[in-house]
Amino acid sequence: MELSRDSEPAVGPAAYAMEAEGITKSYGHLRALRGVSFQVPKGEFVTLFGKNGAGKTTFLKIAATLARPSGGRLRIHGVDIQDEPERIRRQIGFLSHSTSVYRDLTPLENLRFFSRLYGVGHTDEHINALIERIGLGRRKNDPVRAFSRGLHQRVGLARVMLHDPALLLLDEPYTGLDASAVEILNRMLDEVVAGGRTVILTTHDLELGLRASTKIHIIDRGKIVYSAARSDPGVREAYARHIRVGATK
Amino acid sequence: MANRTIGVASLLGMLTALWAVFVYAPTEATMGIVQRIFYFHVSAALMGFFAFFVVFVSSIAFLLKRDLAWDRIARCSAEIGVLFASINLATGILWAKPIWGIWWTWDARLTLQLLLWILFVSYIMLGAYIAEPMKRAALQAVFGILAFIDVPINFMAIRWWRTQHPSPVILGGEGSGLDIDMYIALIITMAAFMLLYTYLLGHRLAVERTQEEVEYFEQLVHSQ
Amino acid sequence: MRPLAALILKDIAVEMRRRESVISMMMFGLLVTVIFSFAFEPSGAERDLIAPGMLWVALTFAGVIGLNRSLAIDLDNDCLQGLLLAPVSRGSLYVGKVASNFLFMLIAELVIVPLFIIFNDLRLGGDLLWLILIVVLGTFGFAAVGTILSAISANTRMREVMLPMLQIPLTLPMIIAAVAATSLILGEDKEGFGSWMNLIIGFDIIFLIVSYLVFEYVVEE
Amino acid sequence: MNWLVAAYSVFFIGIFAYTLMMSRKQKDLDRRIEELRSLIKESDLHDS
Repeated sequence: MELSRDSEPAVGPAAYAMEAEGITKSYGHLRALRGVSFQVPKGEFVTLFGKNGAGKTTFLKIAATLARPSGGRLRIHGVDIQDEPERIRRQIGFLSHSTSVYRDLTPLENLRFFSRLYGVGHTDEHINALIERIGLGRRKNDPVRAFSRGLHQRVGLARVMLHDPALLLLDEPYTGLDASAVEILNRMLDEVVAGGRTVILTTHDLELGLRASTKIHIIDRGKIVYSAARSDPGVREAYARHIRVGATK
Repeated sequence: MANRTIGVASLLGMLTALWAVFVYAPTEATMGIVQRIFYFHVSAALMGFFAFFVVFVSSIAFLLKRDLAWDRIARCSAEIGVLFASINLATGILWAKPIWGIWWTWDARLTLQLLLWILFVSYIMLGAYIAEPMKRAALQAVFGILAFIDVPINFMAIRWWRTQHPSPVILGGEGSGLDIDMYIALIITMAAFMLLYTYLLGHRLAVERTQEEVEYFEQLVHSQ
Repeated sequence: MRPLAALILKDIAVEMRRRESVISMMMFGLLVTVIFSFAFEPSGAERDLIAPGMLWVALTFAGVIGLNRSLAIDLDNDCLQGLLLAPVSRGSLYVGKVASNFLFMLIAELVIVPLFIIFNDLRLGGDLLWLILIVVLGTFGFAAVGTILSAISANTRMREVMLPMLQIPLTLPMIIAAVAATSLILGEDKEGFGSWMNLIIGFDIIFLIVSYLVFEYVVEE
Repeated sequence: MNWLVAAYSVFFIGIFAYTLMMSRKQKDLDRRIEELRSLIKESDLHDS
């Protein structure tokens, strides 16, 4: 099931897909991010672990140019998000918990709309092929409103893959998925990584987070508190210390 | 305590204004002493305009600089602007009654001040219903800009509307030129109002800053 | 042009499925017209005096009803976030929304205005075209201002109340002009009609441009 | 004549009431800050 084309993703020369330096973000007096800094080399699969409210979603939204950081700098493929947001948006795909697809429209209509919006202008056959590939062939003409969480998420993922992004940002993609949906998502992710794309995935689930990742970071109360390669033995112990012990105060 | 000195200055200014209005300025021939409402009435209107202009400028400054200090100035100035506009409307009503025996005249200037009052009360109410400071500041700034741009259009619409349905005019029409002394009295009153505006703004900003400090400490205690 | 066309076609497709916006505007416009007919029972000369005001009050509130719905379809399931992710300027998102709102309002007015003329049996004679021009320009003003205000009020707690409270004061100058122009048409002398139309056109252009420039500050986080 | 008095009293009452309201609010807020400061100091002593 080849999701993304084998051509090298069209990106800038920079070595890193994403570089964050001292990113802070506060909503009123609530400081959601207190200085997050880490780099993600191209082609890497990074998992960002954190409890709910640790700042995972906020950080991903900033990286996806959806939210403006209160401080610090973030570059995607060497381009600062505040300089050329539109150019960056061509290169990233962001899937949050809500899939941002129109529930009154069918998968075909949704994908046709997003492909025109992104200006990639896929032909219907291309879109139909993508729909078949993500296993929605039978439900192609039903409004997404009637879909299960798993199917719903697949349409969301198809939306994100439409413009063949070089950097994929997935915010808690596994939440609410049944076993088969998790399995299909994992297959898609493996394919994306095989295609040379970079992935940043956030979750609070240890096993799913470790499955295909090459590097992991743990974020707690708006700061990176632990970083290591996936194979590093200290990962499970750090996870237990930061994630499972007590809720974020 | 710069604000204290401005406070004293505005007090002195107010006293000189009262002197200018009641002693220095001559009594207007046709309307008699009730015409002396004119000085405070007009000054209040002009200060209302000035306050809303400050809202317009600080709204733009906030959108460009993202600094909440501009948002604070815009919000406080809007509040004081509404205060001056309310005074202008009240004195307008109290002037129309003795002159034409009616409470409210759709005089072009009065109507414009009413529209301004409505616009900026909506501006203030908009702020009351948004929690997050940065979001509130951005949305209020946008509405502040749109509201101020509405003013010249309102001015034209009402003036033409007035020419279609003429009604008694507060200032006795364009024709009746003002006597020199009256002009001087008006200028003095305007200066006193400007001082008063600055004092009120400074004071209101101080209250706003303390309010934000309280919210900060409350959040701190809450998250203890 | 493609992203803009895509946005408008999407709004039309969703409206065809949900059928919320146009129908509610149509019904509301008719209800206001009927209420006025009962309330005033105008006849003869005084009708030409009251009719313009009645028409534009009906159109204003019908417009507000439609605009309250306009962003709801994008806020559902966080679709607005999907739009903000697209490599498209915030201004064009705004223009796309103005276009679809404008279109839906015109469709609703295709029913409201003729019925208004019939209920009040206004004799327009040759001036029907002028009336259509005023209605179209006025509706565009509502759409241009209403789209950005519905985006603003979508962020507040009292969304349904906030929109009319912001929209009506802001569009007052245009309502004054529209009512004045409409009453000129019903009357004999058309003197001053041109200046009222200029005011409406000026209003439309100014608010379209300014809203286009500041829309990004409304939708971003 | 009394219209004149009415107009000017409206002005002074308006300004005076607004200033009074502001300074009273300022006092309340200052008091609140003192309260909160002592609360924080207490809980700091408590923790350390």
